[in-house]
Amino acid sequence: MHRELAVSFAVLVIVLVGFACVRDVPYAPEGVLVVSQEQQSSWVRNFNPLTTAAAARWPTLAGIYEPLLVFNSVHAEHVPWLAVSYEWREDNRVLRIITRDGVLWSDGRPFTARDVAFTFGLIDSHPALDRNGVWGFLSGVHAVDDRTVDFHFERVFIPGFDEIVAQTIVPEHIWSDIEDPVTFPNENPVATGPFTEVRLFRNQVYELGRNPRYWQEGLPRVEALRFPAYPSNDRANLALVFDEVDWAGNFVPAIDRVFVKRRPEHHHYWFPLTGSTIFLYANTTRAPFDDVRVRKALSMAINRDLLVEVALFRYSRPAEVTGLSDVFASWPKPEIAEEANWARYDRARANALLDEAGLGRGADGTRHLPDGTPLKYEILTVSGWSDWVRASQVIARDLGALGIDASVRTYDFSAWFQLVLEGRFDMTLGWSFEGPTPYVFYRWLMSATTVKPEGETSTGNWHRYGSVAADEALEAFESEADPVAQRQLGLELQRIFVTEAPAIPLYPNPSWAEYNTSRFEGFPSEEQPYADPSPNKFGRGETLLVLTSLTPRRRP
Amino acid sequence: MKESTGAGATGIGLWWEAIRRDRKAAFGIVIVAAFVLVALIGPLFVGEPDDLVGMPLQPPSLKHWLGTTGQGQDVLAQLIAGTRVSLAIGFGVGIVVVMVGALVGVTAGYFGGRVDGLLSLLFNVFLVIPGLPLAIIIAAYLPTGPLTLGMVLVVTGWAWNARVLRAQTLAQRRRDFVAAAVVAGESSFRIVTREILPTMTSLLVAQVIGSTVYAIGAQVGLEFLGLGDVSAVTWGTNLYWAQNDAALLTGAWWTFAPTGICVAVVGFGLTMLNSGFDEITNPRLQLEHAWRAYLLKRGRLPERSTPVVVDHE
Amino acid sequence: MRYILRRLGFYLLAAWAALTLNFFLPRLMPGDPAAALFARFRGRLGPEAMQALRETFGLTEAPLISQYFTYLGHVLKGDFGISVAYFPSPVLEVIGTGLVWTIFLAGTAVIVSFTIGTLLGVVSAWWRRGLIDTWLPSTLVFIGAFPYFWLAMVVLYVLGFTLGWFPLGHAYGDDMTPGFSATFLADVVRHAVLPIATVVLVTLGGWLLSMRNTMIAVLGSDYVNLARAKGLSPWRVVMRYAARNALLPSVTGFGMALGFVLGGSLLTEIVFSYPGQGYLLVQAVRNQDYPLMQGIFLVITLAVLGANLLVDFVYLWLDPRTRGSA
Amino acid sequence: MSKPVLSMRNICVDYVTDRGLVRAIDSVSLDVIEGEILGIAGESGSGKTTLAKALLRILPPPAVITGGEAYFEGRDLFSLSEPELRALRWKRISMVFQSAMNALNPVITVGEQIIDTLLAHDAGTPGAARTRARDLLEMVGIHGECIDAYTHQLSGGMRQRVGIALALALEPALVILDEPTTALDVIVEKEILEQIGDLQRRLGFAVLFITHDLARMLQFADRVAVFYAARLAEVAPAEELRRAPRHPYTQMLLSTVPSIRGGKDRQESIPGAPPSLLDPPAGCRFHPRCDRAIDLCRERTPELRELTPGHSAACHLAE
Repeated sequence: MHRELAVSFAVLVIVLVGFACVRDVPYAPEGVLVVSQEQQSSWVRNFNPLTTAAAARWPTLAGIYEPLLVFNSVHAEHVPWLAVSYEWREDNRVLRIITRDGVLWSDGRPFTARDVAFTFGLIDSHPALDRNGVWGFLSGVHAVDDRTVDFHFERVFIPGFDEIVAQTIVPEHIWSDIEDPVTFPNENPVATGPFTEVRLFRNQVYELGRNPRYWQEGLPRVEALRFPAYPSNDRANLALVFDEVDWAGNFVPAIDRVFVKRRPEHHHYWFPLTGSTIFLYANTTRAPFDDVRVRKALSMAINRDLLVEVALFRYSRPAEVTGLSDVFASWPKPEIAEEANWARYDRARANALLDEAGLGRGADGTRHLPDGTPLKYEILTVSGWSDWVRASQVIARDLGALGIDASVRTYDFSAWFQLVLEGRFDMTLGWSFEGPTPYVFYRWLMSATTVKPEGETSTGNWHRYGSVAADEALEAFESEADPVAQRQLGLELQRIFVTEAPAIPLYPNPSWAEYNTSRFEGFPSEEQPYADPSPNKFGRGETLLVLTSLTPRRRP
Repeated sequence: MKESTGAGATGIGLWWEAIRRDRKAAFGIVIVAAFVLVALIGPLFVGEPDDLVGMPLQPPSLKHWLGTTGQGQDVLAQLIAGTRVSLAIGFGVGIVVVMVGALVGVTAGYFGGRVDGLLSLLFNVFLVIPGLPLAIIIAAYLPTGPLTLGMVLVVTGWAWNARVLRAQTLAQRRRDFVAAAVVAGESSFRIVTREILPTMTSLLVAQVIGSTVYAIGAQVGLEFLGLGDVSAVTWGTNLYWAQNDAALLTGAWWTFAPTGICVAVVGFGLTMLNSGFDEITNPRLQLEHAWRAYLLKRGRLPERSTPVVVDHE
Repeated sequence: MRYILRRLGFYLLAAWAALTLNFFLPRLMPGDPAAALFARFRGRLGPEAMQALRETFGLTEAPLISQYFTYLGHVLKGDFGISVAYFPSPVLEVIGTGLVWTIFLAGTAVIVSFTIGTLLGVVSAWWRRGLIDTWLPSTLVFIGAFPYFWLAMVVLYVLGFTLGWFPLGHAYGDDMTPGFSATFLADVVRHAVLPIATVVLVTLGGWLLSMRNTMIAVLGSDYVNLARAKGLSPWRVVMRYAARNALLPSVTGFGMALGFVLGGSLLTEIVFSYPGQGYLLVQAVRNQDYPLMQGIFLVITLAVLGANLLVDFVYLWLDPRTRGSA
Repeated sequence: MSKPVLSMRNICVDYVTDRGLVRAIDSVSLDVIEGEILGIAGESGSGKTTLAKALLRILPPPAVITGGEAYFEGRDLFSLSEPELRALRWKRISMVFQSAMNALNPVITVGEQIIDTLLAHDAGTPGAARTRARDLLEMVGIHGECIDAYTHQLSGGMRQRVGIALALALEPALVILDEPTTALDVIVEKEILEQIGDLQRRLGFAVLFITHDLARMLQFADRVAVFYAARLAEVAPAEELRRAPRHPYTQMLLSTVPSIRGGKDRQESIPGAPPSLLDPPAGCRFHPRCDRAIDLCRERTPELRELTPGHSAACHLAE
């Protein structure tokens, strides 16, 4: 018995050691780019590029399918893609788009302007598919001929252009037969993008092979894309650190130590500040946040340098008082006097402003409203979003020093989002809205037309702030097609924002991008900033720029 | 296995006996007492656990003995504050679970017949439905918080106690003093509470201890999954945050190692207490101990065939 | 046969209880799961689209009882509804992606743990107060007191992350083609070693103790005495007489432990990003994907019930006394 | 004749408790003669079964043999090593346990249990062992088909017969019968005892027959030893014991037996209870229940004395 036991233990040990000694072969075959962008525990085969429900999978939006134009957020310009040119007609009430010639669907049928018209018709009849809300301002989309499509507007609405050209186009000859495009899983996509062949689909990994008929000669040079399923950020980061992933868009804490230091010659990251700006929203329908002095005081009380260090490992910088992130780096900035800059940390002035607003301190040092109600608030944030939670804690501490009793309250995402949509909060952290121009950004921050009463769901403007001045500028923007004039209006919007302080900008969100150059080269970097480096930037097709630029390294 | 020896009055006395005489039990009680002490007075000696005290993920230092979390909080303060909440939930749930189990089990065992059939079916069904997945979905529907968590743990944890207590009640029911009480016309309630339950005191205590181990473990598991109130400071949420803040990736072992070890040590202490008690109340084991000691004292190794020891006085 | 029929009846009843629980839980709980469900759509859907979706998810205004029967009917037909997070995939399809791996992981872990733990229990009881009996039970109880996922994290960190001996996740290498080739199977084993080892480590102590305790009782029984009196070799006495009988209570416990171990292996899967039900369930909870959540719960419950039935067959084979009862 | 197959000399067996040792067998000396049936009688708890199991050295903890020798075929059973014991057990000495229900393994067939035994002592091939097992079963009057039955499928009598078949499997020189018929009804009991008698005459083994039923014993045994509180009270040929018991305890015991002394002065039972072995009375252990006790009985322990050839008693008053 002794002996038998000893033998079985020995076998166990040998097996364990044996496994331990198996050397790992390179993670993926040559030319296969391993990407980690979406975090799932297992993949479900769904390549529907139109569905909004589950925030459609990245490659379906910019990889398998393609939009009309790609927006390059680093250069702040549109790049011709399925469309080659456009013009505004009939007093900016019609947008004419000329589509690219010689593009084939992956099944060999030619792509034409009729596919574009069909796609817009499809989302018209299925509102659930209208991800960008284009049918809020369109009245009709007609193909004039095989290369020309006209978009008729209900009213002049220049910013609508950005939404129209971002639409992914599906082939009419396939989708016209689909009974319910909302629930259609589209398991074998027919598309125009660089990667259209589902070479492999398993629950833990799937692969997209090259489109043999891709319209860009000789592209893509990447053989295939591989998507391993990683259930969490942590796991995805482990894979990244272990060279199992070539390209990722995750938050990695202490990245220099954790990632770069392991293999400095190949492990790189570039976090351009082109994400949306993160705000502290105070509900402006509730006292005392209806007072601009209070909002500015709150903002001045926040030590953004510390916040960025604690919450974001210094990956970002304190937000500018205009709230704009680096996407708008090329837009002119207004002159702002030092004392008008309420995004600067200045506790003394913040205290003075609150005193001025009539919020005196009680015996315990806590400030109160004129009617005696103490200023005691919860800052809402999403549980698990640790950067936000840390930021909220820094803010709560800073507000405490100001005499405001603020505490951090975390919610599940959907519970939090529900409260935010309905405006049922005092203070919350939140993102802002992005777009090629500041129009969308400012519209959702301060347009009176977007203000909904508390309790009613509102897509943006959760803090419910309406500025008459802003509405005028925004309206002018809607009918201004000239880029130079647009920039002037942008300046005007920035001035209004700085004066009225509708919300408190904290920091521009970095665009997360990590890449490993041991197997591929040609990633965008600070030295070669040809596009945003993040695989998360697919909403307006930007990842297509990267996918068509990468080149596999030959193994020595 | 757990036969209650001795009458009711000695139930608690037996525990004292176990702690005094059994090394395991003594070891267990020391551990448990230490943790209870920390839970009671520990928070007085550390700062507010939620406070931002420094940069995130700082390794242990003189200023922060166990370093800082990914949120820049003091790990030690969080560990101690977590001890209080986790132990409170653990013992609370342990007691309630046994109470529910006793209610169902004793009712089933005492009344027998159809009542027994129905109740037995109920707890057998609960025993066979996998607990953690059930706990997860119940917790998902309810607003997070300690009360929810406690409720979920009770719902998924009472059945085993009910089963054991039913068997025990059945055994007691057949004993003479119960029959005598029935004949004397005492009410069922009185018989159960005065005659039957007291004979099971030590078993009930053992069950509370066992259920507490279960409750602490399950609570930590659920909270780790983010099903607790993640803004509360408990052992489970500490681990949740450690995972959330990439403890593994950044090598910040200090954010998760101490909590895990505490969970294990407390569980171990409670289990030792129980198994020590088991040993001193199991007459067979007790005699075997004495037998071994006798042989060893005479320089004989215990052997399988009846040993022959001829004393030469 | 009567015995099996009785057990079968019990499992059907348990399955029905689980189904009913599954139906009423969301409807008894405070809050409106439908509201949470639509928060995911970020307020972008029109009222008609919402209504259409409501119907797709089976949220109608019909009386509860008729909803209940509709629900039972759907489940019997294998229709578990549509996943919210994986919209528009049916729940069953989503579950199907990982079920095999969960069963493989939990099943292997429980069998390995049971076998090793029981054997150690036998050894421990036979050499009472020997080296193994003195140290192993306490050590394993201590290890068993660690939370599954915690141990998994430590094991992953040390053996996977720091030493690089084992892969960091998944059920097999992403380059592998599933099939019955030796390399594939070896790869599966390589990936399963750590997750299984953690579950085994945590559960080993329980099996050891229960086997040890029954063994000690059985070793004092008359038939073991008789077996020794018969002059049988110790190995035969232990295995054929003592262990064979002491095994019976452990086997009964096996069925119940299955559900427990499955729970634990769900947690372990999450740490090892093993493509099973564990993370799927947690993700469903986080996404408030109620149809998926309920589907997973049901499937897991049915799997456990099925496994219990198998265990009953084994018991039938192990204990002849259950066979004869007419 | 009169060559002893087993010779016990001053055997002492103790149970270890936390309050010290409890003597369960106190200096017992007794011979079992080749081919005889020696009965051991006594109330339950008097140490009969302990003695039987001690001889085979299968008394479980906390028992310890604390003295004496047991010579069997020239060797002291108490100084044999484990392998020697294993080789001797069952091949030379076997035993029928009190309750076959508890003594037979419930999860393997009775046949396998017999075959096990045969093979453990290298008695041929499995096939041959199976045939032999069948024969053994048929020898004790059980249908050969029952070889594949499990214990729970047999009646009480049949189980006990299986136990006997098992005991005789290796044709031992000594068979210990530990109350083999306690749980059975009178008719079955009689049948089985007769059968054992037959077999014993045919095969010639010696029997150590343990029972608390003196009446049965007197019919069945050649000689009888009476146990009282861990000690021998009286040893005598069965006939002589019945006719002329010398120890007051034996006398009282006989008075409870209905068929022997007629109905009139028959007692239901002996007044009083046997002493606790934890704290036995000084002197003669029977004195608290003895109506003839004198001071000497309270002070000195009586030795077992041979009063007439082959008849010994441990009583100060016995002549």
